[in-house]
Amino acid sequence: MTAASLRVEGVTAGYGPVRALVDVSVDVPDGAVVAVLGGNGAGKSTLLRAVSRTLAFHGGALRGGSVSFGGRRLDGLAAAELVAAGVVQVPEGRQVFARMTVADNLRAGALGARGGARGRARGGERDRAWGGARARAHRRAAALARVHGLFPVLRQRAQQRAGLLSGGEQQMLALGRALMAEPRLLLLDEPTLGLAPMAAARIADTIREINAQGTSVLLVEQNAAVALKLASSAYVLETGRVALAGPAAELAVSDEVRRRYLGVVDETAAQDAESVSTSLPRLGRWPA
Amino acid sequence: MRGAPRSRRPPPGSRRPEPPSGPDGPAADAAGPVPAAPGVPELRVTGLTVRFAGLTALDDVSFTVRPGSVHAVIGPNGAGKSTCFNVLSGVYRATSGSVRLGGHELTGLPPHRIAGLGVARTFQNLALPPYATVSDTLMLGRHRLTRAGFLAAGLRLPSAAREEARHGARVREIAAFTGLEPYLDHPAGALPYGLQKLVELGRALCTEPRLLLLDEPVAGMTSAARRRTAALVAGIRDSLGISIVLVEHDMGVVMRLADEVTVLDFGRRIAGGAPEAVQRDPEVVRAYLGEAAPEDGGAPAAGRGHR
Amino acid sequence: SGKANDDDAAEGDGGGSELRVGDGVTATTVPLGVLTDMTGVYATLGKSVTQAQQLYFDRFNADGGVCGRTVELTVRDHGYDPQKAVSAYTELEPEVLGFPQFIGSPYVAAVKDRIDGQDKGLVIPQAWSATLLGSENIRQIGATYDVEMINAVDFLVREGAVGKGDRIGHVYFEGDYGENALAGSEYAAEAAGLTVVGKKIKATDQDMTAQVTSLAKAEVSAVLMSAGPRQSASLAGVAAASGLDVPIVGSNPTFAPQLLETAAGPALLKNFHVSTSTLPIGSPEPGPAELAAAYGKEYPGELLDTGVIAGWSAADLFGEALQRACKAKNLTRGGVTEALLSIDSMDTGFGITHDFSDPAEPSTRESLILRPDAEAKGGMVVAEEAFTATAAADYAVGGAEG
Amino acid sequence: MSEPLTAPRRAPRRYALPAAAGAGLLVALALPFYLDRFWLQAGLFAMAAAIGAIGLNLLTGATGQLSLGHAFFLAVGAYGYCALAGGDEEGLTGLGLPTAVAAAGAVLLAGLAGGLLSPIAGRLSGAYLGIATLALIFIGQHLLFNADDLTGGYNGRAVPPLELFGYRFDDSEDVLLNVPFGAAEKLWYVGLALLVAGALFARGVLRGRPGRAMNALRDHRIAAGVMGVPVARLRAGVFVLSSMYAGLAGVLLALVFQRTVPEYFGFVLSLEYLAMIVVGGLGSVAGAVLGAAFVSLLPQVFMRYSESLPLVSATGDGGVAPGEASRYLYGAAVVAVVLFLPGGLARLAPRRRTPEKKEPSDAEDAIQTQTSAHRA
Amino acid sequence: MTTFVELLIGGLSTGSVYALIALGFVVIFKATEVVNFAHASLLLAGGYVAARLSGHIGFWPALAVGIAGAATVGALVEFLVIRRYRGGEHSVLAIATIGVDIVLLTEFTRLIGTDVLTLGDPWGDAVLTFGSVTVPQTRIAALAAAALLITAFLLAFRYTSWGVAMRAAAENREAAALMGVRLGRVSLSAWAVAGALAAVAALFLTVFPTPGLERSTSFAAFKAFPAAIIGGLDSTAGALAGGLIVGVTEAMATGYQAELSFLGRGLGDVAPYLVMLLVLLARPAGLFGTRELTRV
Ligand SMILES: Nc1ncnc2c1ncn2[C@@H]1O[C@H](COP(=O)(O)OP(=O)(O)OP(=O)(O)O)[C@@H](O)[C@H]1O
Ligand SMILES: Nc1ncnc2c1ncn2[C@@H]1O[C@H](COP(=O)(O)OP(=O)(O)OP(=O)(O)O)[C@@H](O)[C@H]1O
Ligand SMILES: [Mg+2]
Ligand SMILES: [Mg+2]
Repeated sequence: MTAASLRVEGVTAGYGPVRALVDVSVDVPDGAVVAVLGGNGAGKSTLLRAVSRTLAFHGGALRGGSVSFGGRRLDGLAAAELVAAGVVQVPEGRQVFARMTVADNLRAGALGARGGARGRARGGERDRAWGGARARAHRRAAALARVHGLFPVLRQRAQQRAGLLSGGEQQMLALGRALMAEPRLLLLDEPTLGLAPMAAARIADTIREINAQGTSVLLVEQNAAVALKLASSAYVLETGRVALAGPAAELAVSDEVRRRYLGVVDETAAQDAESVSTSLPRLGRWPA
Repeated sequence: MRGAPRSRRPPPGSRRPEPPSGPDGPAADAAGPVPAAPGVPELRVTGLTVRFAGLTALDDVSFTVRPGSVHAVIGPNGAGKSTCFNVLSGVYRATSGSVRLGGHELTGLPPHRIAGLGVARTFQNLALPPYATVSDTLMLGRHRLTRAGFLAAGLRLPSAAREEARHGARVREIAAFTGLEPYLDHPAGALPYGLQKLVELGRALCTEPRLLLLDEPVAGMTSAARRRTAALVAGIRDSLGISIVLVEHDMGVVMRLADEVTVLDFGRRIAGGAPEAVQRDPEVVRAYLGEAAPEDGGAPAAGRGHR
Repeated sequence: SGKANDDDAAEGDGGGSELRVGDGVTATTVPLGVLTDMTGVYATLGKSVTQAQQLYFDRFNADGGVCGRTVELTVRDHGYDPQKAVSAYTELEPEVLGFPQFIGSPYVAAVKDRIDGQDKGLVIPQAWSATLLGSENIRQIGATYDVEMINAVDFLVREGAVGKGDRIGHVYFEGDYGENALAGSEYAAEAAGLTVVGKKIKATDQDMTAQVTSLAKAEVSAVLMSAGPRQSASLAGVAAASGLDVPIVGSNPTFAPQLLETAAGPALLKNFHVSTSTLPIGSPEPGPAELAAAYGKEYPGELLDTGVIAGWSAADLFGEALQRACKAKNLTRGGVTEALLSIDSMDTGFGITHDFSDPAEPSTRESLILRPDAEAKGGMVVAEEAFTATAAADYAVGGAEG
Repeated sequence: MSEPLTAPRRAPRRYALPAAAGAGLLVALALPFYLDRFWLQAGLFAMAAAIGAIGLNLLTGATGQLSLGHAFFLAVGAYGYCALAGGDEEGLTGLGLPTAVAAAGAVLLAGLAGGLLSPIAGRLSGAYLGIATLALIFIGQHLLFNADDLTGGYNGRAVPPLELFGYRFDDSEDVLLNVPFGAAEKLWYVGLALLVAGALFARGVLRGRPGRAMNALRDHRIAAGVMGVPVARLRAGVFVLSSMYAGLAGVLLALVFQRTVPEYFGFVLSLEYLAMIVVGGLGSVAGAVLGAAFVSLLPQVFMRYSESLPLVSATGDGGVAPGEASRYLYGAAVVAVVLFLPGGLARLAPRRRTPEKKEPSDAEDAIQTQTSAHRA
Repeated sequence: MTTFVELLIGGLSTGSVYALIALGFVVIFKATEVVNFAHASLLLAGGYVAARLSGHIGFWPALAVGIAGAATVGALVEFLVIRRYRGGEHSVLAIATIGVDIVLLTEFTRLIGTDVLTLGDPWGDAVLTFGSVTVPQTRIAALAAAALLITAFLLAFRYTSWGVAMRAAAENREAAALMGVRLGRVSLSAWAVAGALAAVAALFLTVFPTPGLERSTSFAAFKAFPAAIIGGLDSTAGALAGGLIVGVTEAMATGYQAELSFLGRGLGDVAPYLVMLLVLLARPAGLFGTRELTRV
């Protein structure tokens, strides 16, 4: 097994009485980009939460199956320990620290960086810690420069409170923040949500670039066109189960995926659709 | 087929996307394109400027929304679209400029007064209650149309009960229209993202608006759901005849729905007019759409849903 | 139904020779209620008073009790909470003959109407405000706070600490304790041609620096205290440190022996006095000495403070009333109240003779002046034997203002 | 969509509850014939607390406005009643109004006091509002101690007994079915009636249009405003309503105490009311009632049975005093409910038949507002 | 020197103690968004341990142990209560701290019993005199300690990883966890620090001019509420400002009691709260607090 591949095996998870994932297995080989598609409520975010150990924050729990990264079981660790192991998630809905400045958000991103502030700087390792501190500062500066390069707006707005950024700007910040941790595996939950076309394209480029620098990516995306272009393989979730899986290129040409996720309406289907639904939905006016 | 149906008010549904699974009775085809409903006023934004400490989010923006039309506002992230909505709905105060809805000046009014004039909106970042059911959430939309106060509700006066029943029926009607009926008893906060967006839309509809402001209504939806929602929006316009202002990054949806487009960049209006014209406008392409580099799907959102 | 009247036949109908009993008194016991505070703000007081009373009634019972019955105390700790205090009263009232202890004068006031109206049980509150005077059933033992302060002013004048035209500070607690004391000091000051500079504080105020500063500014020649021990310590300490070297006379509750070990100890020893109506527990007189010995034996290691004497005296008074009621063959509430009214000269052995024949009058107008002494048990010794200031003798207790 | 979400979630106990409520009410009506004054008084304290807690739950639970100043409004109710109903005895000022009018007046007065605070209540939220309302406690105490001719100062003021249609709710004994009826017995029915009425009213408010707006305000202020809810006005309105409940509770408390003392209306009382709604369950009427019963009866039970409790010594000679034991338990109970019973006691009540069911205040047990779904 | 100046100096000196208490509130609020009603009992914990030991091991060691003890109590509260809370509402958690406070306060008042515990501190009853104003040396020490600690925390919050982690955790637990912040440790450390600060405050509440530690020492926490709010609940500098303002207000209200008699006697306790209300009317988040930010 390669050093840094993610294996999700037979995972079942849910929220209270709600079962959101049933026996889901997903593989992210080292250095790959893997996409997960699926309708709203299919369980995509739940899958990422199951990997990043944050289900508990939503009142959910992992009920079965295993998750391992680089051969190490993850399902016993705390969310924070995962970051140290190199797995970093960009959560759904951005979740930037609204009252902190953009700069502090990025600093927060670097808190759990591998070999980061916590963990090493303890006890008799003072010397190494000092040496490490300098190296760490360097790496952090480099990471910051990279993030600023990717999203110049984050440099311009460094002192603005993150909560006041526009939706798209927050999305950039969320991604930038995650990159500060220098992840080996990046879990992305709809990174292009709410982004303007150009910005979405830039995110796509960024993902590709990050991936080229050796970070594996597990990508949850509504934007299936982008996702399937970026990914080497893909999974389709439906009501918590894996409905389809395979190389991205193959999925991209499958009718099912084309119709449901790429929004490609092939001619006959379109005809069907139009003949069936000759009308728009209607709602009567409210009197008075 | 890029650029979809452009003719104003095409025969109903002809090139429209598939409708939601809601009821579509035969009554539907009888009604042709509905003109603006009576009493739907024009929205006129003039010289709108909003400044935050050291940042001009909107800079002298003007546009007009014709009664009964869909007016799209597009622009890159941070261009000021949501800020514009926030001013229209009274959440922010404009630094200067005016917003007139028919005879009413909106700037300076508190949000609930603006809502009282028939302006409803959805939120880009969901603003739904975490525990209340969908049905209660929608009922909240009826607030401005109902009267029962502490006394009437506390004493359960018959008037309050009657009001509740009457408006409850309308809420179910709207829920059926938006496809939310099966979820009426679910807590809104635990629904999947896509459905939450629909609840937002339904709640706004429940206020029986004359002007509906939609902030990225299809963001986070699968493409099938996007089509359904777009059809829903078209359905709202056609059956209610109200004006709709739409902020959306999905150019497919914008092109399909909008009668007119205003483009913002860094708070300034850089273009405006008919959708096709705007889409070809080099300034817009530069600032927003990007040189569509087909190789990597440069503007992936654009063209989604129909190519 | 459960509590339907089935004619309580306990009460004898009182032929001259037969003993009348009632209100929980059985063939073997006389139940009394103790409403105390052992967990609230007056916990210090409550604990000493309760223990002293238990000690008293243990002896009382050992000496044969009353009318062949032993006294049984039921203790309720209300933690100085009004709701609990009133509830505790409601709970115990039907079952006991009376209350030798009831801490918290507002709560006594709260049930006053019930006591005077239907209940008619004897209650001895551990508070000496003149506002509680006037009821046959609620009786304090000792001088009221106003009288204490009048005597204190008299002491200061006689000592030459203050003279006509001088100013005298008075630091007092908000509430009837402080306000009653202030009424006394103002009365006495007027009589002696002094001006009172009042400083009202709260029980939560711990630091008297501001008060000292402004008293110094007002150039007072002496200070009266009607607060708690902490406030006296702080005041004495700050005054000494900042050069306000004037005598301080406090009301009875202003001193605790623990204070002598604090930073303010030396200042207290130098300038502090207490005006009170009992001998200190450290006094060599037989009363205090015996009590101190007995208490120390029963509760080794416990502090000997004024609460011990207050509790003992109240119990003693109650015991005396019980004995007299027994003698009058009337061990009912009414009998006890009556018995108390017949006590017009009772020497509890603590330096002062009390007269309970007039409910509208304090049982004494005498005060002793005590001063701290690190060597003495309980930290205080007598500085001046019991006296009544002329002003105190003329004073209409409780005043026109009620 | 995962399937379980569509499963029906209506609990099948719609009919059981009204029946239970009816039975509870009957028991409550019979209690004065069986319980002694101590327990009736304890029950009355609990009823008054329940009324006040319902009011606080409207404000804090349902609208999300934290208030530490509830005790102040209780004081306004209690003293308002005394001042309106009382005469000029003891050197005090009083209007001598008929007591029923005075009681209503006191409730209105409390509402007015709440209204005066609306410039602050309408603007603040969260911890800031909480501590701002704490100021009320101190201001209240200051007024109570200083406005002696209205409040009677430190030793408080006697409470004129209630008189309705010529019937006096005082200690003069009436004998009913061979049971002597004193103040506690008579007031019991007044308390019960007020509690039931107050609870039903609050339930109506919570389930109706105002309740939805209040919850919306709690959940998302801006969205509520945009949906047409007049935020500041509603906040102020709820504050007034909640103060009126507190005022009513104050009136009842005063009647039970027979004398109002300023010290009662302090910080600790405010905290107790907060504890009630949290222990009972935020946002629901049933929660407020259960919490009030728990918080106000627990210490009474403890004090009463202190002797028979292990490890507790009555006189504080070394061991744990009953007062202390009850405080430990009370504190621990608050913590335990917050930690292990999110949603409070109201969550347990419908399912399990606890002995507490017999408590009269549980007549309102049936009340399960929609808002009790609030997950705390 | 005028009365005004005297009162001012006196007020500043008491205010510095309030500032220390308020700082403890602020630290917990910043780290967990919880209003800590148990702070009063942390005060007692620190004071109790230090005072009980000082007779045996001397002042400074006792103080150190007291600080450690209060920190431990704070940490235990976090570990046993705060950490176990599964809901998301800070005000509910604040009520849990009320429960904690009741238990701890009962325990410590029981332990302290009727004693007045003294610390045997090096300052004793020494005072400094400025003109006609005397200020106890202990108060100068308190002011110095408050200024020092508050500066230290200001810097720590702003510039250290610990500070960033703490703010992040307070704001969004999930996101903070995803950034590798160990929520448990961060919140534990905040409570421990708050406990330690409470012990320092208890020190100054126990030494001259107050006679010693007693059960009512914890009431001083009531002065810290308005102090923390006036400054802004999430501002360390605000704690200092708020504490001093409360101290001065109280001193002025007491000092000018005669002139203000129309407002009733005993104004000193209410005045800080009145000032707080005025500040809140003008600035709903206190003088230095961050305003609530919601954008849609
Ligand atoms: N906190 C929660 N409590 C209860 N149920 C939840 C919660 N979060 C998600 N669910 C349910 O779990 C299922 C899977 O949700 P999930 O968020 O994983 O879907 P998704 O594929 O990410 O959808 P979307 O594309 O809308 O983000 C859905 O049925 C949803 O309703
Ligand atoms: N309350 C505020 N305070 C300060 N700056 C603000 C505030 N609200 C918005 N801004 C800023 O104004 C600019 C416009 O924001 P707005 O939300 O209107 O953008 P948008 O066009 O909706 O972007 P997006 O498509 O990403 O949602 C952004 O740069 C944002 O940071
Ligand atoms: Mg999702
Ligand atoms: Mg936006």
